[in-house]
Amino acid sequence: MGQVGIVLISHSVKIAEGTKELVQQVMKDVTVEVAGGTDEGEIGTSIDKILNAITKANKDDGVLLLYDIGSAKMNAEMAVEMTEVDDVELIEAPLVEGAYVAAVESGMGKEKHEIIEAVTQSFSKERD
Amino acid sequence: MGQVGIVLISHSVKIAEGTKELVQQVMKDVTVEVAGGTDEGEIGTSIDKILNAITKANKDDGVLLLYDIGSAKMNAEMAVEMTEVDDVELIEAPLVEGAYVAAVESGMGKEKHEIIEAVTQSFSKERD
Amino acid sequence: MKLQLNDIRNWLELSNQLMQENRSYLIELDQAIGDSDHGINMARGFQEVITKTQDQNYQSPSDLLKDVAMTLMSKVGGAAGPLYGTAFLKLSMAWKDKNEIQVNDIKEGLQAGLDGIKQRGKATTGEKTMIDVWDPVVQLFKDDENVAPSTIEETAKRAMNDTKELKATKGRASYFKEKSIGHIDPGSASSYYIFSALATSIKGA
Amino acid sequence: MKLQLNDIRNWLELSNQLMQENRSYLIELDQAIGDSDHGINMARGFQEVITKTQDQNYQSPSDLLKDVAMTLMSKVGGAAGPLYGTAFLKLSMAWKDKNEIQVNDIKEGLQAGLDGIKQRGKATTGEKTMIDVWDPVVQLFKDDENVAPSTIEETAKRAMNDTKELKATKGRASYFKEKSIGHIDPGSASSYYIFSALATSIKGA
Ligand SMILES: Nc1ncnc2c1ncn2[C@@H]1O[C@H](COP(=O)(O)OP(=O)(O)O)[C@@H](O)[C@H]1O
Ligand SMILES: Nc1ncnc2c1ncn2[C@@H]1O[C@H](COP(=O)(O)OP(=O)(O)O)[C@@H](O)[C@H]1O
Ligand SMILES: [Mg+2]
Ligand SMILES: [Mg+2]
Ligand SMILES: [Mg+2]
Ligand SMILES: [Mg+2]
Repeated sequence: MGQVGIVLISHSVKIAEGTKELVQQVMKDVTVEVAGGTDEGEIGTSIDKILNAITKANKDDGVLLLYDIGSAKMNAEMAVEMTEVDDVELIEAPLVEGAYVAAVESGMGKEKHEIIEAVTQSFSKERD
Repeated sequence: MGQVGIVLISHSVKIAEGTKELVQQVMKDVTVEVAGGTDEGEIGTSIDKILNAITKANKDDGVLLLYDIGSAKMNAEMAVEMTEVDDVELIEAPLVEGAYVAAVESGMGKEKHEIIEAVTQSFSKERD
Repeated sequence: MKLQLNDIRNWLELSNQLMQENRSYLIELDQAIGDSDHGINMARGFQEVITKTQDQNYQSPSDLLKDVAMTLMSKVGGAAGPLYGTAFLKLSMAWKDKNEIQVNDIKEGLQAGLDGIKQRGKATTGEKTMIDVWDPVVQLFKDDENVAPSTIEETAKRAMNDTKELKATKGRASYFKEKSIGHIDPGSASSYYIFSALATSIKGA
Repeated sequence: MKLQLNDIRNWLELSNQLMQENRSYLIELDQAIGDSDHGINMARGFQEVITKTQDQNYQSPSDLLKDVAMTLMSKVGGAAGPLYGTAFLKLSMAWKDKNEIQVNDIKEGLQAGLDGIKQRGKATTGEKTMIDVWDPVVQLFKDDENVAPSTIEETAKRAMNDTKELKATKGRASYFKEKSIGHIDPGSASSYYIFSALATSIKGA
């Protein structure tokens, strides 16, 4: 169960960790790794942290990356190109809310493309 | 500058605090208050924390509430009905990403309805 | 039959007892389709209700229930907090200035509570929430104000069990979509305990 | 004119000097329309470039620049990290297996760097980013490969100043919309320093 790994990329260590806690409360067995803040733990993103998180999140059924604002995306894309893990993909969705949906889907044993579809769908419609 | 106060309601203390740090780095003078976690600091929301944050965020030009998932919204709505601060409104937007836009707008001295419009607009269109 | 202040206190105490006894069971239910905290939330919330109200003097059931509502709101946390808080607040408002609660008042009070939950949760019947227990219980009183306590208990219990077959479309369980089917809704279970306690205190009144 | 390994080292050292000297100024620029870290990012990143490369033996400018790219990517942080990282990586690739960099190589290398930035940032000219400095400099080499170093410096400087009038539509500054007008883009300023340093090292080559 929950073989698609999830990486949370945030400018903030706290946002990444808090989001992990939030989703792990519901989905204990899903692999969720964090890449929050710069190497120094300050506000920003770190390609090395992202690459490490991808490696750790890889359980052979693919890895999904969620990111917060701005440059997090560029670093995430960079990491996708550089990592040796294949089958890594970015999801375009709000970090916290998207991670929640992704984790539930992964926990239900869904495949990567199904998870992407479910997450993307959740945020194309109005939030209720 | 930045008289519309912002309240960040999250199930997680860390998400709320991290988001505050993220936006305050850019907008130092905007009032941003957090209501993260339960009274015990666990995952959940607390109406008392929300009510306190609204009171502290009120600088007489209105207060905007952003929330993360599920029941946070119910508690936020409850708080809007119960608070003595008038001119409090919920924004329907992703917490982290929405807070960033809201803070920049508030920092530019925009009025509450303008901020709501800007935030809402940012998330009706695709993220690039 | 009429309920007085001490019957309402009795209702609350029995409810609290059931929440404490079934804490683990509610956690288990919420683990399957939620975040595993419903038992913690309800046990904490009702314990606080008793602690807060037991040594207070109240003028009427309505006064007591207002404190109950505020306590549930701020102490339960999660979705159940604002939902039960709203329900008890509506009950308190429906029974305002009444010292003796007649069967007709129960009917109207529970109807107001149900409406409050629906409004707060933006939900309706069949979405696999506590509404699916409140709704048939209210219907029971509408059909026959003098319904037997045992029937209230049985109806609530059956309604709780029936949530098993439903697909959740509100609350955290809705994220599980089809996979939410086959599990009892935690909030429906806690609502069953509340109505079971109510039935017992009606019987004793 | 041709650039050899030590001229490239010279370019990097001059760039680093300018980043250190203008650290506060870059912070100030980023404070107005960003998150105040561009000076910190660039000063840290280029310092690391020097630390990392100074005692290493490289076969060619391309080898050196590959390390520069990786260091900038991982040490600059923020948007400028992947952007400058990509630019220097493209430069390294364009100059692969060349020990002497001719004017034509400079032109092609900078063009590749510019294309890399545009691709990485999904941005184009006129969006108030570093592209607005890279673009006219590349154009200069295209118009006349043997452009005078002073002209490179002047063009980059003018281009940097011209970003003042632009409205940002990419990066953090874009959140400020109209209010981004009237401020020099921080990344354009750091790009100006890089080209200014390049001009100096071309002159000395
Ligand atoms: N929108 C809603 N409308 C009505 N009832 C709801 C709604 N959302 C959740 N519930 C009820 O609340 C229960 C969950 O309560 P709880 O576990 O305390 O909250 P949370 O899901 O925030 O952890 C559900 O089992 C359901 O009965
Ligand atoms: N999408 C983009 N395309 C090209 N350049 C960009 C883009 N986004 C930002 N920039 C450049 O990066 C600079 C900001 O760098 P920096 O402050 O280090 O990053 P951050 O904005 O993440 O804090 C901007 O001034 C701009 O020149
Ligand atoms: Mg729960
Ligand atoms: Mg909960
Ligand atoms: Mg910056
Ligand atoms: Mg930054």
